[in-house]
Amino acid sequence: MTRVTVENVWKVYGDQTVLENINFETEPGSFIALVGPSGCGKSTFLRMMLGDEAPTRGRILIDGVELEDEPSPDRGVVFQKYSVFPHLTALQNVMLGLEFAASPFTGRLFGRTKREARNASLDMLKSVGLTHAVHKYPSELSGGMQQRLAIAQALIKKPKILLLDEPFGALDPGIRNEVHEIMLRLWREEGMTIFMVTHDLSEAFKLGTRVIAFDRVRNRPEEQKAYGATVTFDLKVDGKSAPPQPPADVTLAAAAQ
Amino acid sequence: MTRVTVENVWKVYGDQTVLENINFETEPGSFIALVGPSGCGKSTFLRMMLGDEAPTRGRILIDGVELEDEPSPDRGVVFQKYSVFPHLTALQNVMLGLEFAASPFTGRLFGRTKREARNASLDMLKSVGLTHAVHKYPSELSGGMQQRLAIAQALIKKPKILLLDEPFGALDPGIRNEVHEIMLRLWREEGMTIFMVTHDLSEAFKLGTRVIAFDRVRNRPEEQKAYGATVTFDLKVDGKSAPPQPPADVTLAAAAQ
Amino acid sequence: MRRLINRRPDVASRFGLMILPFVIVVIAYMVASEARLSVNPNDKLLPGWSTISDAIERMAFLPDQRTGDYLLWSDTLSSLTRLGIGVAIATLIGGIFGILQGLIPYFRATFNAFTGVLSMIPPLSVLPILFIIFGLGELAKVMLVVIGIVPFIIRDLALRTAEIPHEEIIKAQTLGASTWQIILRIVVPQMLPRLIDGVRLSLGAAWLFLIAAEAIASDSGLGYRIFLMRRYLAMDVILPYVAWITILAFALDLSLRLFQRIAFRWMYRGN
Amino acid sequence: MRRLINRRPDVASRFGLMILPFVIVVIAYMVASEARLSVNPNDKLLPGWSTISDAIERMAFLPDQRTGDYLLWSDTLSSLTRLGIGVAIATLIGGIFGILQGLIPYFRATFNAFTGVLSMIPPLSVLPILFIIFGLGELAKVMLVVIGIVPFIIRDLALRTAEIPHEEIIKAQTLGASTWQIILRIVVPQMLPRLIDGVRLSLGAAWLFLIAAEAIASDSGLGYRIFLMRRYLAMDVILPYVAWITILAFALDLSLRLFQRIAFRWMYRGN
Amino acid sequence: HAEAKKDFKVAWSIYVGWMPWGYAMDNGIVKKWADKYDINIEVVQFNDYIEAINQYTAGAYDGVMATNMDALAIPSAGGVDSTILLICDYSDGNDVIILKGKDDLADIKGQKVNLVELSVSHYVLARALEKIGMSEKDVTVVNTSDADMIAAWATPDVTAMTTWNPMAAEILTEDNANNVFDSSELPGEIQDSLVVNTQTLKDNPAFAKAMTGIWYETMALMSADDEAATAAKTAMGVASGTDLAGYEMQLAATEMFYTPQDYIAFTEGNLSELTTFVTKFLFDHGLLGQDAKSPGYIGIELADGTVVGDEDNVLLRYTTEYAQMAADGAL
Ligand SMILES: Nc1ncnc2c1ncn2[C@@H]1O[C@H](COP(=O)(O)OP(=O)(O)OP(=O)(O)O)[C@@H](O)[C@H]1O
Ligand SMILES: Nc1ncnc2c1ncn2[C@@H]1O[C@H](COP(=O)(O)OP(=O)(O)OP(=O)(O)O)[C@@H](O)[C@H]1O
Ligand SMILES: [Mg+2]
Ligand SMILES: [Mg+2]
Repeated sequence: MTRVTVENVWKVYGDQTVLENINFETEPGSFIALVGPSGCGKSTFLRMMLGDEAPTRGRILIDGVELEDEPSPDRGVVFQKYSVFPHLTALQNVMLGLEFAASPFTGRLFGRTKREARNASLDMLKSVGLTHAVHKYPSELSGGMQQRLAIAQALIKKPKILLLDEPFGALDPGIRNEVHEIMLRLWREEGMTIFMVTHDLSEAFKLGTRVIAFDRVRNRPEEQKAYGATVTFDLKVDGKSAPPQPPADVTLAAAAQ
Repeated sequence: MTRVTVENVWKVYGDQTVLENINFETEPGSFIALVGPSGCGKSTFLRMMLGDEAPTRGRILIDGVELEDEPSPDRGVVFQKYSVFPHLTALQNVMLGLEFAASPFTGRLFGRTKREARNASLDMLKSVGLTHAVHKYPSELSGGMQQRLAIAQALIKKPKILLLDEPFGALDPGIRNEVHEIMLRLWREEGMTIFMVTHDLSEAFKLGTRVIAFDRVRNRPEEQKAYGATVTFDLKVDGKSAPPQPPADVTLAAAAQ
Repeated sequence: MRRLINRRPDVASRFGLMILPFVIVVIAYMVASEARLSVNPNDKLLPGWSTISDAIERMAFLPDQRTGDYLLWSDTLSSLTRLGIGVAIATLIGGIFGILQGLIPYFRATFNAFTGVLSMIPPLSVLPILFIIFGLGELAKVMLVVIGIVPFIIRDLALRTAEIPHEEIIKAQTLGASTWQIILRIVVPQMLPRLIDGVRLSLGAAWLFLIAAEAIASDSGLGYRIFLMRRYLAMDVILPYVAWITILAFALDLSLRLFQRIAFRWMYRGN
Repeated sequence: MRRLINRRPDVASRFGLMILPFVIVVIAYMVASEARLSVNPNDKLLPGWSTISDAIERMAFLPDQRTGDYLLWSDTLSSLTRLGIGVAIATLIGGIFGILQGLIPYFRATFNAFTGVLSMIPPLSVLPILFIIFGLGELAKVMLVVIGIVPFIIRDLALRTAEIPHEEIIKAQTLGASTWQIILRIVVPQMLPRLIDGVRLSLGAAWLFLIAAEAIASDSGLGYRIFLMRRYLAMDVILPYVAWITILAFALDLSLRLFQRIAFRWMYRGN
Repeated sequence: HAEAKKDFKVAWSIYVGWMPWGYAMDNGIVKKWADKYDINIEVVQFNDYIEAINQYTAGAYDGVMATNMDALAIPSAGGVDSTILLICDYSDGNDVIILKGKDDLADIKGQKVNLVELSVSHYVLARALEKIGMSEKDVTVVNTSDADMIAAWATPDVTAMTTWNPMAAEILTEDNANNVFDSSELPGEIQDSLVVNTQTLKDNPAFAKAMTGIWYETMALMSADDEAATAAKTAMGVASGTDLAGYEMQLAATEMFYTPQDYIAFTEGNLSELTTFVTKFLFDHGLLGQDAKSPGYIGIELADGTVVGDEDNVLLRYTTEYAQMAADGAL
């Protein structure tokens, strides 16, 4: 079980401050929903969690140890797009992570190890409901199936932390509901910490155990450059099966810019 | 005020029947919301309304006269993407329709006629709230602003019918609400007939005076090719300011495939 | 009246329109040839059909008196061998450098400007240096083809590689991939079809350089024959050779496209 | 240790890496030149710096004994004039045909296959015919450049034109545009920057054909001089000429790019 | 179709014996003579010798500088009746067979010989081999562009070469290059001539007169022993890419016909024997056309009216009519 500590993190691009003074700590096994207006730095924050970007100031700790400064298998990710590899079938996409680990030189497995990786991957595909599509290429899958595949692909590495950047933003409402259920089940089974960026407040409250909103506090034109977004509210959600009603005191402003 | 009559319309691509036996007639000044699962032929139907495609069988009449077989200024359109011209500023985008009409050879206006077109366009931009962005290029506008621009651009031609293909699908919820209000106001002011395709049932019921759903009735694999989608429900919505609650007897299946 | 932009020819008129410009060219040739031949029956510039078909028979179906070869076929074999080897080498070098240049920042910093400059040098103008380095035999001809097209292939592929969504590279790293594994399992398989596109685009230049090389020092090959025949204005041989090169170029292009479709199904599945 | 793929050189090492391959080439040249000159002090193939700089002075800064011209500049003027006119004509033809071919179904049906075949014909092999049709003056050289690059420009632009979202064309029609107005107000303005891209891509080929044309029939121009000097293996003149051509090619490319940025701001605004 | 015309174009390419044409064009001699006969003459320089002959053959030019051999093989074999109006010079050592490291022609056996195939070099090689009892079968010919001969020589693959000046002179400065045979052993066989279209000539004697006048005035200028001659030769040297010394060296291997009398005397010698060597070579290499059944397939009319070869198919003629006028001061 993993505890993430974000200490006084700032991110500045050139002379544009994007995030300022982000501080929070998560309980092990949290499902954090990150919301906020477009361009406020949610994806930037996830990129820092991934190690793809370094914070300009401050630091991020996992179980008290500073983050590796590049992506690694303990932090899985699912993006809205380009999350799966178009040249591999569903099965190959999921097996890939196992092959990387076991075969440094060729990146491929053979014989018994391959059979094992294959079986593990098929199980994983089954648990996201893709058993019938294991030999299809991503271009042959619908959007919802592609995102389920991306989740399976990330989970097979058993990451301590799973980072989701608007993973369901492009899906139809009905399909979205299905994937939500799968997501919640996997989260409970695997016991990992999840950070999910979303634009949809009801999704945030439906899935998250905690909803954190980023927003700029100072918005006057002359302040635009010097000040970035920070945490404007941070709310624990109890009882995960409660209806997707945002609490009365939360303004919708965070989701609509 | 315009009355649209759809008579026994079929659309077949090769050996794939997409739409079969579509029949309905609209009251003048209707706001028709078209819903249905992905791929059922909503966009195809709009393309037939535009004259970009011809029905395989049946016909579409406007005020009793058969449709022109190519797009013309009496039917405006707003697509989800590519609805505005990237190489023209907002003002130029709106003026374009006036210039086409008045200047067959150069497609440009000069002197007094230009000033008039400019003023009319500025008024139109004001009514969609883009006064401050008239000299910006579309790539400098946010998604919501681009769609408002596309609406302004279509409305300046005062079309009898306005066709919208998921016009707000890519917008954030907050922005979407704003644009809904503008849309409703313009519809009331101009008194035109609107056909809007949407995936969002609440949007359909919020905006539409009538919601029409397309869906396939026969879905067994061997029937896939021979049978297309048809009208599966058709519902008048009274009292446009009612809360966006779908009536109880409407299944959600039409929106979620 | 529908707008011109909305009117589509049906299958029959599409075919008619397609062959129209070819027919016009053929007729124009026939008229011009006729006119010249009526002035000078021995005119070599625009020979008549019978002269051309004699030449085709002589080159393709009768053994050469001196060597006993069927010249068209032996020339084709020489040229295609050179072209094939040259393009293969260029593809290999272009593939490796292109991918590294598109993917690895240090590699890009080192070679980007250099390949940019290289691609601007007209290879024909540095021939003497190429001769010194590669001699004057087959190697030189192959190398001229390689040097002629490799900068383009590198730059094209580097661009394509840089276009791979950053998300994919990040995702691969979160799955534990090393740089080498990313290259091997993610980048190379996705870039192979693009590489074929790049090769297809540079085939025209490859032919050009091959012909230039064969014109400079050779004793066989399609370019050799054309330039030798040019000495005697033997257009009855040159024209069929040009047509033949055009057909070969088409066939090569087509077979690369077919290969791409068959070998990289993932690009064409689904939508 | 971070993965190689994640390591980025800083500004200073980026500069160092960038010039590294150039430095290596220069050193290799110096070593080879030294070696050859120590065997034969009169070696012409890889002349030393002093010989080269003498030649540069002679060609660029001293008037020619015979004509009184400063040869490098008069050659440059001749070549650039030909290249400029040729590329301008090719751009015009390519622009018109490319747009019509990409947009109008009837036009496409007529010319698509034809330009496809044309683009496969190696222009060098039909030189004699070109010279007869266009005479041997400046026109022939200009036309070789035109014929060499125009099929590429047409095909490239036709593809780009066909890529204009169908939605835009429909939208224009609902605004009442005729085919002509669509071309004038929608397609041409959006295709001009693409046309410049196409021209930039074909500049290399344009130089190649210019040099080839000047090699055969000319009495001035950069290509003429290089081929004249090749007869004497005067590498001390050829090498600076090649370098000069490379610089000119770079400058042309750069100025086209700048022009594109300035003239088509809409492409670069926003994201 | 007899028609007099005013505008004439003559093509020339860079070669030692033809440089005077460029000089004459640059220095007003052409214009002077053209004006005298009230016509316009343009003397156009080609970089590529073969292209010049092709253009003439195709009818774009009225005259061209070519060797007798190429005149026969290209325009005449192509049905263009051509007349050698005057011979500028013959090669007297300009065409050389060079061996690398060997100094006996017989050593060429079995080697690859780089040369411009079917050109005068090829002819020289064939004649040289014939003289020592070998034939082309004893060597392998590799077609090599004349512009690249020097660079080619520098590569290890190349061990034998036949080429002409200035490339030959340049190559012979190398230590390992040996002249084993040159055209001074084939005197008069390789004639560098002004070839004009016979029909044009018939219709426009003024054109022939002007060309003849231009040539011999220029010859007189450059053969004199004064500063003007040195200046002219310097200019010609520079125009051909070398300098005065280089040009003088090339002239030394060239038998220039500085006066009309030189030319007339030459045609009265063994010209008919010399032409049979050439026709045999062309016939052997299939260059007289596919219909040729014998070396005499194309008739060649000599200056005295006798015909070598087929009298019914005369397509190449020598004339001394205009040279004679020049000799008589009648131009
Ligand atoms: N590499 C970069 N260089 C400079 N600025 C950047 C960079 N990446 C992001 N930004 C800027 O940082 C800000 C935050 O971007 P980010 O993508 O994190 O926003 P977001 O909250 O994910 O928005 P959205 O909801 O639209 O995805 C934006 O203003 C963006 O322009
Ligand atoms: N030009 C065409 N040729 C062949 N089939 C087509 C063509 N256009 C559309 N189709 C097919 O017709 C069906 C309906 O397509 P359409 O785009 O109208 O669906 P839609 O209801 O708009 O779906 P979505 O909600 O995803 O936009 C699809 O199965 C599609 O593959
Ligand atoms: Mg984001
Ligand atoms: Mg649709």
